[in-house]
Amino acid sequence: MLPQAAAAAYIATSDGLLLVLSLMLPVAALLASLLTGARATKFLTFTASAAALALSVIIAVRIAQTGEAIVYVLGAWQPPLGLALRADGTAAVLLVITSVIMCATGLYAHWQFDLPSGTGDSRVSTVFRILMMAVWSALNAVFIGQDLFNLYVALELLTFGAVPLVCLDGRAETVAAALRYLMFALLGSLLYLLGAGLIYSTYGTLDLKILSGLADGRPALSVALAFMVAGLLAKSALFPLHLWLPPAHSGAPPAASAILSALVVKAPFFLILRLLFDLAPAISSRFAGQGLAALGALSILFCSIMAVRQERLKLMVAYSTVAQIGYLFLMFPLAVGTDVLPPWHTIAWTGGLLQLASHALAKAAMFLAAGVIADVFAHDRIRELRGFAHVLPVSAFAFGLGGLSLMGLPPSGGFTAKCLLLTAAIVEGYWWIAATISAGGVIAAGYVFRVISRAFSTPDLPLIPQRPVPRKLERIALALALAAVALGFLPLQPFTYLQVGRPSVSTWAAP
Amino acid sequence: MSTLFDFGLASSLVALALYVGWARDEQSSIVGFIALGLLLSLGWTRLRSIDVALTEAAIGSGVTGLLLLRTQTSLRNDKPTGQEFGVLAKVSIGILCAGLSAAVAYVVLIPPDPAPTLAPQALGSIDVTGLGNPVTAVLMAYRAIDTLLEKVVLILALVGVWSLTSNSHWGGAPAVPAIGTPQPLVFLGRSLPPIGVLIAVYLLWVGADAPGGAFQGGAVLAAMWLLAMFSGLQPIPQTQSVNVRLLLVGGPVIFLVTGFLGVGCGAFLAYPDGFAKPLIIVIEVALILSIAVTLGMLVAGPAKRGPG
Amino acid sequence: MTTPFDAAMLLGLSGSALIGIGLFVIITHPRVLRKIVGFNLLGAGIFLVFGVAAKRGAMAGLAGDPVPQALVITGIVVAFAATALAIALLKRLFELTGSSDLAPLPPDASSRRT
Amino acid sequence: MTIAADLVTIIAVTAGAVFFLAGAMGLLRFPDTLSRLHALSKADNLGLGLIVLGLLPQANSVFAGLKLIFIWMLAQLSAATVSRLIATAIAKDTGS
Repeated sequence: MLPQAAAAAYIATSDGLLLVLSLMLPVAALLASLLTGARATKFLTFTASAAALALSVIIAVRIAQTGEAIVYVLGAWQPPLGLALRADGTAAVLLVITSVIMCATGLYAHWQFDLPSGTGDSRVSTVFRILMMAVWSALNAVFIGQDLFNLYVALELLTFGAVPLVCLDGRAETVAAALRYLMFALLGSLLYLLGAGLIYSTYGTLDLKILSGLADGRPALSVALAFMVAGLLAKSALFPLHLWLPPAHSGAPPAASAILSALVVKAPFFLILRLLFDLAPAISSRFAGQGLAALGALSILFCSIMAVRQERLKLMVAYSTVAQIGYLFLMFPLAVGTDVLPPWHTIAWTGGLLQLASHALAKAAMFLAAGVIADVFAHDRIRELRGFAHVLPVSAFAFGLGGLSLMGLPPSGGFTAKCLLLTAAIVEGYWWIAATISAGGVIAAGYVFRVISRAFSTPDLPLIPQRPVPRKLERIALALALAAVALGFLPLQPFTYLQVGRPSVSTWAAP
Repeated sequence: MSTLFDFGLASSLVALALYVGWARDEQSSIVGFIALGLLLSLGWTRLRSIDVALTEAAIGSGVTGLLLLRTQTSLRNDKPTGQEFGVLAKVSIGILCAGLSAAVAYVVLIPPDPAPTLAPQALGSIDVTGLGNPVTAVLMAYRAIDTLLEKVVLILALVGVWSLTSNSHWGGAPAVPAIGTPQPLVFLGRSLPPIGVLIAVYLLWVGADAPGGAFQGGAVLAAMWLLAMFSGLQPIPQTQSVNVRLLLVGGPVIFLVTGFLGVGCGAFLAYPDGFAKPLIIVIEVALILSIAVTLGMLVAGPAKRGPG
Repeated sequence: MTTPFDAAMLLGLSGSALIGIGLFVIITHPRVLRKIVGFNLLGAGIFLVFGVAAKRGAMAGLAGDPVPQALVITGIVVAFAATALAIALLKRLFELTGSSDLAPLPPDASSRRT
Repeated sequence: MTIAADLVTIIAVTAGAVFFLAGAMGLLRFPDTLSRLHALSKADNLGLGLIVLGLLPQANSVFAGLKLIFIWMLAQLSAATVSRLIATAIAKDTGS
């Protein structure tokens, strides 16, 4: 079948312009920021953040109301020649999570720049705001893009927004970390691009929807997908391609760390999810899923142990990010579905996406809390933080609540997520995955309690804050941690909203 | 006969790439890379992709080569401290890379028959755009969003480069190493830019119907600007300069505004009937200036002096 | 349509070779500047793969499929932006440390840092 | 007419290619930078000139022919500048 036969693959919905706005609003804000001074940039970032948050909520509500995906055809040029944007239930959840975390970290950064110790000068604050808008736009593009090359441009936008965030403080170590991050990210993008090229030369289109109709399990498709997935793995820092992440995420300013750890590494994961479940033939997807889950399991075990061994609080939190990303990859063999059940109807699909959301909120909370701790005591050496909860009770509480999700203890989104994944693993008979989930939780408890027990112990010498305690910043961390806890009150069953806009059970035919 | 030529070209590309990878010093490697870029341009003409050949020559090897050579000079007194792999590791990585090459070659060698193409669709809709060059139609109409986002990527790279300065230099001007500008360069700096600007305008204008366009023209324009700056005839502007910022964001802003005007007549990034070509030309004029400033400032680097 | 040794196939094979060479340089070469050159080799190889698709898609009186050509033009510009950012980071690193290499980072080095 | 034009093209372009070959040989065989530079610039100027001359009969329009001549002039300008820059650099190296 030639792609010409698949004319009018998309029918634009009346509210499709919302998608364009969610993509272009941050771009407009960053372009305007370049023209104006630091004060106008502050105002623009505020306005654009509020508007983008509202937009994402409207998109999510519209999808819930209509029960259908939102679709837009850019320039009215139908794919395969043109490009389409499409937001289904899963994408809408990611849009909302992104907005919430962006707004929280943006506010945190805004207040932090004004602190006496803060880097209130115009270089750091202006660059941070511009890059934050770029990352936001890029994330939205990854979530709603439907064209493999458009997604490549989105990934590059994400890289170019994220890398300079790492070395905003300008120290040699963070510049080295940023350079190393850039190397891995570029390698990842290029391998992805290579796969896209092979797909175009085989099928003559880059549109995901048309491709899913054409994909016929030719060896060329498997070669292309292997390159793309390998590239995306380097970007999402799965073991053993994780070496760049800990120095990069721990060296960045706290608000930047939160954005990088909570959101940026999730974008390539989400693309792998779409490639494997929407494009790959069932057999190779099953085979690849096993391999990805094995790497995920190694990530969980190895990097959780690395987290326990860290001396520095921020490095510990960064290592735990790699471990928690590992959990996401466990969902691949568990969510393959069956001949009668599409992947998005499985509990593993819900569990995986819930893990993504709760880790995003929890990790943002923990990095922001760690930022306050490091700011107040002017260091983040865990050994010397004995009794810090007496000075910073709110931060300690936020850190601990975030830790619940990492360990998978109730009540937390992480608990529900890990429960769902564990149940799926047992039902599907993947004992090694079930064992890894349990072991990972125990080790996570090790590194979280190591901090929390020190926090509440009584030090020989009382800890003296080096700087005034920024109460406002602590409250943001707490709010995010509470949101992660709140996710734990969702019921333990496949979440129907995530299935909106995807083939239903009645029309599902396994590829 | 032409097969013989293609064979020679293809094998010299590989030989030169090996030289670039294994040359003993960085300078030889970079010079080899620039030569490789010229051969690549030749290869692109053999693939009948003249637009790409021009872009490759101007940006892929031209401006990139300039950037690499400048860097190599400024890193000259550096002691290597990087980690060398052991022989065993190198051999296994070599086998892995050869395997990946073979996998790509495998896909290249067995194309589907007939080869898939969007050429008929691209040509079928071209009248709506009023353009004669289908590549420009893809860049400016069918896949305009990619071009717009790509311009944002370019600007973002510049923001990233600019951020790599000290707080006190933020907003200041980049510096060119003071090497007492030689006379011949000053002569070239005086005589070439007027011709170069003419060529850039020609490339942009002809790009609507023949190979050329804003990216190729922008690269030529940037080269002329850099020549004038390096030969000391033009001061390097401050990164906070209003003119620089205006030119920089002018391209994408006009693109974005036109895109939203399109909503009134169909969709975001759609052009009203009969006005497509003039609108595309307006966007391209703004883009060529924007691209020239971005490329030029990217090569010039972060600020090295305080603003004033 | 494709004769055994046409330009598309031969240049496609060079492209495949460039991809492998580029990857090898990126992974094994100790100098960062050479790695950056390696990224450009890898990119050039990938673009050639698109070029093969463009040449083979010649149809309807066009010398090639314009879509992959446009994608390569976008890709070349993005690759330049990446090179420029990498070089700026490298120069900054050199200014700050006097070395333009990334020190090796064994898996547990960061935990021993004080 | 076309045969005559093609004949001019074949002869001139071949001659140009020979000059390029000679230039490349000079670059490889001559002992010092200055004589290499000399060989290269001489051969390049003549070689490119002959190739442009040979291609002129093949140009479709006067404008295309003018573009060819323009390209030759630009190459002359840049080659001359680069040669002088290299020569100056050598002089500086050996002088000090």
